[in-house]
Amino acid sequence: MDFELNEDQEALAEGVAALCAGRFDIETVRAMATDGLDRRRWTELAETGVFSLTRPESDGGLGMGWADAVVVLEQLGRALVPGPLVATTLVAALIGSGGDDGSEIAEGAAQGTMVVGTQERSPGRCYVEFLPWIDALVISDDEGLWCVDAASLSTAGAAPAAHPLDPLTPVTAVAELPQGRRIADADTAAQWRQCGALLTAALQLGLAAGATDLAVEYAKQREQFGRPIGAFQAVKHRCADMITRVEVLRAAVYAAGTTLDGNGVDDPAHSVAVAKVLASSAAAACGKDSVQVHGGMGYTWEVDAHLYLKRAWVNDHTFGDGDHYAEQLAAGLIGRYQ
Amino acid sequence: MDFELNEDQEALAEGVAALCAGRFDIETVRAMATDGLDRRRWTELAETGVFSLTRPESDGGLGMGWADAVVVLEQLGRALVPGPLVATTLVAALIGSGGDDGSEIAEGAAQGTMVVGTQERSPGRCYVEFLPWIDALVISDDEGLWCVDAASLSTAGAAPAAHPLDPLTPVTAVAELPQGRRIADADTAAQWRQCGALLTAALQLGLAAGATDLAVEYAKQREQFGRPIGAFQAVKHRCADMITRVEVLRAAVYAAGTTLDGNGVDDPAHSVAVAKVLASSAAAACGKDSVQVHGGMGYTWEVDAHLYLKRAWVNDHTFGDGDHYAEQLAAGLIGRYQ
Amino acid sequence: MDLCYTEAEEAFRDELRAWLNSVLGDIGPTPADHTDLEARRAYDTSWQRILYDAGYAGIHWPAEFGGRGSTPTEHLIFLEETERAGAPYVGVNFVGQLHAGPTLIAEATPIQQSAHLAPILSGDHVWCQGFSEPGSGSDLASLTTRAFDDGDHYVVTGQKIWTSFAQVADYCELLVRTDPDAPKHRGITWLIMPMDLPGIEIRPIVTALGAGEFAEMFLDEVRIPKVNRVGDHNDGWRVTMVTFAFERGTAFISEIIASQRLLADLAGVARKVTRGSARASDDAEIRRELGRLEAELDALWSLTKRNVSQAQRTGMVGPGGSVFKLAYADARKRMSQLAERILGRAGLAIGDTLDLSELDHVGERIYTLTLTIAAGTSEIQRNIVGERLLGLPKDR
Amino acid sequence: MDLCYTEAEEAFRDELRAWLNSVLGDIGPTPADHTDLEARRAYDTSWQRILYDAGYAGIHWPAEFGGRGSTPTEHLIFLEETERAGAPYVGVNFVGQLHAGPTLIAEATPIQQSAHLAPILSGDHVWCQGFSEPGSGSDLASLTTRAFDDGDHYVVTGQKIWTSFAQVADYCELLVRTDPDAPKHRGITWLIMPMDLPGIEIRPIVTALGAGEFAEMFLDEVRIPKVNRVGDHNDGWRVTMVTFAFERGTAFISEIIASQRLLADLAGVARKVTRGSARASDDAEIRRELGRLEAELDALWSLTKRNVSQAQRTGMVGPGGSVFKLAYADARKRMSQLAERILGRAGLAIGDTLDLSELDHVGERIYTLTLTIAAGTSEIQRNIVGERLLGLPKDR
Repeated sequence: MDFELNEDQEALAEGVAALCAGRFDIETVRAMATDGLDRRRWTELAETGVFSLTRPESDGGLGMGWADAVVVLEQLGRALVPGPLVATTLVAALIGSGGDDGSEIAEGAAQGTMVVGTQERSPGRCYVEFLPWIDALVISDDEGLWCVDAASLSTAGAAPAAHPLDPLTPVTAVAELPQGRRIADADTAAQWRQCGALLTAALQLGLAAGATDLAVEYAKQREQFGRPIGAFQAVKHRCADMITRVEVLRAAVYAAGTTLDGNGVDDPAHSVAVAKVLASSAAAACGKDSVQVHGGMGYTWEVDAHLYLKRAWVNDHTFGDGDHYAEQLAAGLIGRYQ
Repeated sequence: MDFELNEDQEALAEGVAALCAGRFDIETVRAMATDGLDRRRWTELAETGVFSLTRPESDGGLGMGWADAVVVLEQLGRALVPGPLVATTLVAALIGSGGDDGSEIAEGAAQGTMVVGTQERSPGRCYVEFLPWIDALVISDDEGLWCVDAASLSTAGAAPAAHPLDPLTPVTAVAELPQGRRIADADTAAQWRQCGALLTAALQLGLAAGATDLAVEYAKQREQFGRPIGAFQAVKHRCADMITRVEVLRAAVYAAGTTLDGNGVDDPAHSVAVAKVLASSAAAACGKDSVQVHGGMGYTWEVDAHLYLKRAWVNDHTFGDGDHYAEQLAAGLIGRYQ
Repeated sequence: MDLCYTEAEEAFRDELRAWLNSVLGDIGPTPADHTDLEARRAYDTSWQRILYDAGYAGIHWPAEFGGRGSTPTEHLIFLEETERAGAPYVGVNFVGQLHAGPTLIAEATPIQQSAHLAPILSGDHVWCQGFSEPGSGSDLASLTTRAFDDGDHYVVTGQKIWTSFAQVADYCELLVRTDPDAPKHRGITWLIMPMDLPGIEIRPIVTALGAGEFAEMFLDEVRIPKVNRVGDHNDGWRVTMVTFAFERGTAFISEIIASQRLLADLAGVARKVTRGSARASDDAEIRRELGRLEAELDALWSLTKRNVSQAQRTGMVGPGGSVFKLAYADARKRMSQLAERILGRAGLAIGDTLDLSELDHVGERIYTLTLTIAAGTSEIQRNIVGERLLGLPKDR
Repeated sequence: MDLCYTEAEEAFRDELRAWLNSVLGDIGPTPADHTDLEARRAYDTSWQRILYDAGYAGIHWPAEFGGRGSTPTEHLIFLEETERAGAPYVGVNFVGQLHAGPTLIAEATPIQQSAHLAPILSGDHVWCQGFSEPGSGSDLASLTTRAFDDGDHYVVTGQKIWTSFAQVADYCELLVRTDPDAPKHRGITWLIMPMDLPGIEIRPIVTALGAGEFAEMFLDEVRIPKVNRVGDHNDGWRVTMVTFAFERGTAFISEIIASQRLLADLAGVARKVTRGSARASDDAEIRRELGRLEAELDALWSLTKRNVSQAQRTGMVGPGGSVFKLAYADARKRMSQLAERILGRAGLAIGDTLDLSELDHVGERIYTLTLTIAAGTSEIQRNIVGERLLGLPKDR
C-alpha cells in the first residue's frame, strides 16, 4: 500500500497546474463569463491529454486510470477552469470508437473539437448547464445515454438565464428535454453517473483547496489592529477548519479514484458515495469561509472567493447531491440489519 | 408592552436564587446523588411557595401566572436543584381541591409533603425518573392523567439503574406501566403536556445560563500561556456563542410564559413549541461548551460542568424532544399551503 | 413581563394600518432596474415625503427636531406594520434617518441642525456615510483619510469604501484624521461634506450579487469649510459613538418580518418540489429544519421585543444588539442553506427558480453572506459580547 | 497512489489473522469491574506477554531493541486486525509501548535501555506518564514540578495530573523543572521515576464517567537517582518532542474501527426504535446523518492510510495528525448526538439502553467529550494546523 501520489501523478498534477497558470489565468477565466468559452484554450486543454486521459488506448486515448483523472480534475477545479469538464471527459472515456452512434462525439471530445454537456433526465422544466458553449448534450436516464444537438435546444426558444448563480456556468431553462438518440446502454449510463460523481467530487476538492489557499494568503497579508488577521484565533481556526475539510475530502476522493480503478479492497459505489457526500459539504463550506475571511472584500466581485463558492454550489447539484448519496450509504448500513 | 421582568418578578427571581444559594448549595445538591432527595429542603422549597405558585387561590395557592413560574424554574435549573420540580408544580397547579381523586396529592404537592413524578405512557419497557424519591407517579396519555402509587412500582421488582446518565436524576426501568387511577380528563392532560414542556424549557434555560456562568468565571481566572484563557478568541467566542444561545432562549421562554397567561397576541401551542425547540439545542450545547472551556477539569466529577450537561440531556427527553416540536412547527408552516 | 400592547399602542397601530392602507395603493412598485440609482432615489424620497406629510417621518426623532418623538415600542410597531404592509424600505434615506440625523441632533450646532434636519425628514436631502476605508475594515479607528488644516477649511484627501448611494447623495457624514500622531481614537474629526464639492470621485463597487448601491469614494484635496465640523476638532470618535446610543433594538425589525415571509414561502416551495421519491415537505429533515428556523425567528422577534423594552426603560440596548445580530445571521444563513437544498437544480439562477416561487431565494443566498460581515463582522460581534457583556479580558 | 496491499503485507495479515484466531478463544473477557486496576493490569499484561511470546510485541520497535521492526503499513494492519478480531486493547501498556519505550530507544543510554525495554515488551513493567500538571494544561512547558540537585539525586516536589494507571505502574516518565530561571522550554529534565520511591502519593481522579484509570500524583521530596535521567540536564523538552517523531499516523486506528462498529450498531438500533409514527430508520434526517457519518469515518480511514503512507515514505506525519484528530473528534461527537436522538428516553442510563443494544452508547456519549480535550485540545490542534501546516502567524 502506498497512498501518496506516485511520480507520474505528481508530474501530471504539476503539468496541469502549470497549464492552468499559463493559459487559464484568472483574468482569462473571468473573461469567459461575458465572452463565452474560449474554444482555442479548450483545445489546448485537450491537446495536453486532459480529455483523452481515461479514453482507452484502443480508441486512441491514453488509457490511464480514474485515479489519474481525479488528480487532473482537482487542479482544474482549483484554477476555476470553466466548462463541461466532467461530461467531456466522460464521453471520451466511455464511448468507444467502434462506429456506434456516439463515437464521433467521443472522438471530438477527446481532441477538444467537441464540447459536450450533460443532464440527468427529469420530467418538466429544468436548467441545462453550458448550453451556449456546447456542441452536444448527453442526457442520462435509467435506460441509457442519449445525445441531442445543442443547437437544436438553443434554437427551441430557450435563452440563457440573465443572472446564472455562477457567472461561469451559464444555465438555460429548457421546457422539456427531447428524447435524443441513444448512444449507450443502461450499464454505461450507470457508469456515467458513477464516474461523473467521482470527477465532480474531484472538482469540488480543487475548489475547496483553492478557496482555502486564497483565504490563507489573505489572512497572512491583511492587517487589522496592528497584525495580520491570521494571527487572530477566530481567523486562524477558521482556516484550520478549512484545510481539515480539504484533507479529509482529498483522502476520500483519491480513495474513490483508486477504487474505481479496481483496487480489490473497496466497493466503487460506496467509495464514490463517500467522496460526493464529503465534497458537497466541504466545497461550499470552504467557499463561504473564504468569503468570511476576506471580510467586506470577500463580498466584492473583484475577489475570487465568491467564484469558488458559486461553482461549489452548482457542482453540489450535479450527478446527485450530498443528500442523495448519504441516503444511499445509510441504506447500505441499515440494510445489514434487514 | 414591557417585556422586561416587573418588580415582583425580579424580587421572585432574587428570592429563589437566594434560597438556592442558602439551602441548595452545590454540596447539598451533590449529596442527594447518594443520599436521595432531601425531603426537609424540598419542604422548604414548598414553604416559599414554589409549588403553590400557580395553584389557584381558590385551592389555597398563590394564583400566580406561568410567566412567574418560568422565572422560578429558571432559577431552580441554574442552581441544579434536583427532583421532579415540573411534575410537582403541575399537579399542584392543574388538579383542584374539589375532592376529586387527585386532590390529596395536589394538596400535598403544593405543601411539599408529596413528591410527584410523571411519565408519558408508552408501550413496553421505559425509564421512569425519580422513582425512589417520589410518592406518586402521574401518567399522562391521550385519555387523561392517571395516578399510581410510587411504592407499588418500586416493589414490583424494578431497581434503579446503577449508573443513571445524570447522577441527580435516578431512573428505573419499568417493564410496563400500570393503568393507574384516573385523576383528570384529556383536556387537563393536554394542558399538563403543554405546561410541562414550558416549565422544562425554563429549567433548561436555567441550566444553559448556569453552565455559561461557570465557563465564563473559569475563563476569567484560569491562566495559560501567561494570560486568562478568556483572552483567547477561541475561548472568548465560545463563551459569546453560549450567552447568545441563552439570551435567545430566554426571550422564547419568557414569551411562552406570558403567552400561556393569555397575552392575546400569540398562540400558546406555538410559543411553547418554540421554547422547547430552542431549549433542546441550547441547554446541551451550553453544557458541552462549558465542559470544553474547562478543558481537562471539565471532564472531572468535581467540576459542575458535567452536571449541567447531563441534566440538560435528560430534560431534552421530557415532555417531548426538540424534534417533536420542530415537526409540530413545520406542520403549521407547511399547513398554511395545504 | 407583558407582551400585550397598551391601548395607546394599539390605537397607534390601528391608525397607522388604516393610513398605510389608504396610501399604499398609489405607490408604484420599486424600480425594476436596481442599478438605476437615480430612480431609486426618486422612489425612496417620494415615499419619505409621503411619510413626512403624514407626520410619520423621524418616528423616533424628538418632536422639537421635527420628529414624532415616539417610544421604542411605537417605533417597533411602525417598522412591523410598514414591513407587513409591504411599504417601501427606508432605502436611500437610511443614513440620514438613522445615522447622520440622530448625530446632528445630539452634537451639531443649532445652525447646522436647522440647515439639515428638516430636509432629511422631508426627503429633500439624501446622505451617505464616509466611514469605512479599504485599510480599516473591522478596525474603523485606524482610518487614514487625512484632513489638513487650511485656515477656515479642512483639505481632505483619502479613500472611502462601502459608501452606499454616494452617487445620488447630497451630503456625506465623513470621518477624517486630523492628528496622525495622536492615539488612533483621538485624532479623528467628524465633518459634513457636501457631495458637490470639487475633488470627489465616485466609483461603483460590484458585489457578489452584481452592481448595486455600493461605491468607493476617492477624495482629492476636497476643501470642506470648518463650519461643517460637528463636535470639536479631534473629537470625532466620540461623536460617532454617540449615534450608537440611539439604537433602540429596532435595527432588524424589517429583516425579521421579511425573513418570516421568506420562510413561509420556502415551506410552500417544499410542497411543490419532489426529492427522490417524496415531496420535500414530507422529508423529516427538511420539515424539522423549517420548524427549527420558525422557532428561531419567532424567538428573535421576542428578543427584539426584549431589547426594545430595555431601551424603553433605560434608553439604551447595549451588547444585546450584538447577541441579536449573531443569532440572526446564523438563522438566516441556515435558512438560505435549506432553500438551496429544497430548490436543488431549480436554484441555479439568480432571480428565477423555475416558477417555484416569486421570491428570489437564490439572490437571498448570496445576500446572506453579508450578514456576518457588514456592520461589524461576527468575529467583532463575538469580541463585543465576550468583553462588554461577559467581562472577559481583551486579547489585544 | 495505490490502496492495494503487497503480497508480503497480505501474507502478514493472513498469518496474524490465523494466529489471533488461534489464541483469542482462550482469552477471557475484560475485567467486569473497570475500577479494579490490579485486575486490569493483570489482564492487559498477560495479553502483552502472549503478544511477546508470539513475536508481535513492539510491532513498530526496531528489531535491535526486541521489536518486530514492521513498516507503518504492517503496523496499520496489526492494529486493524487486532481491533476487528476483538483482541484486548493495549491498556496499561500504553505509555510503555507508545511513549516511554520509543523515547528510551531514541535517547536513553544502553544501560537504561537494557534495563527497561525488554520488560516493557514482555509486559513485566508497566509505565505511566507524569507530564501534565493542574496549572499546565494546554501549556505543558509551563510545568512547575521542581527538581533540586542534590549530588547524585534529584529531589522532586510537585503535583501531576491525568496520570493513567499510576496506581499500578512500576515506572513513570516524569518531566520536572530543573531551572526555573531559564526560558520555559529550556529548564525541563526527563526522568525515569520508579513508582515505589518514598514520597509518591496517588489519588484517583473521578471523571464525568465515574472512577477509572486516571489519577493525580503528589510528589513530596522524592529522591530520584541521576542515573535515571534520560538526555541531558535541562534538555527534557527536546527529549519529549522526540517521541512525537515516532507517530506514524497509526494513533487512532483502533478508534476508527471501533467507531465503525458503533455506527453499524446504531443503524441496527434505529431499526428497533419508533419515533412518532415511524421507525427511526425510516426517518430521512436520521438516515442521512447515519450516511454522512459513514462517509466521514470511511474518509478518515482513507486519511489514516494517507498518513501512514506518508510516514512510510518520509518517516514522519507532521500536522496531518492534528487534521485527523479535529475531524475525528467532530465525527464522533456528532455520532454520539445522533445516538442520543435515536435512543431518546432509552438513553437515560449509562451501560443499559433497555435492551436496544449490547454496546454502551450512553457511556460513549460522555466519553466523546474528551476527544476535543485530551492529548491537545481542539483549540490547540487548530493553532498547530494554522501555524505549522498553513504558516499563519503566531498569536503570542
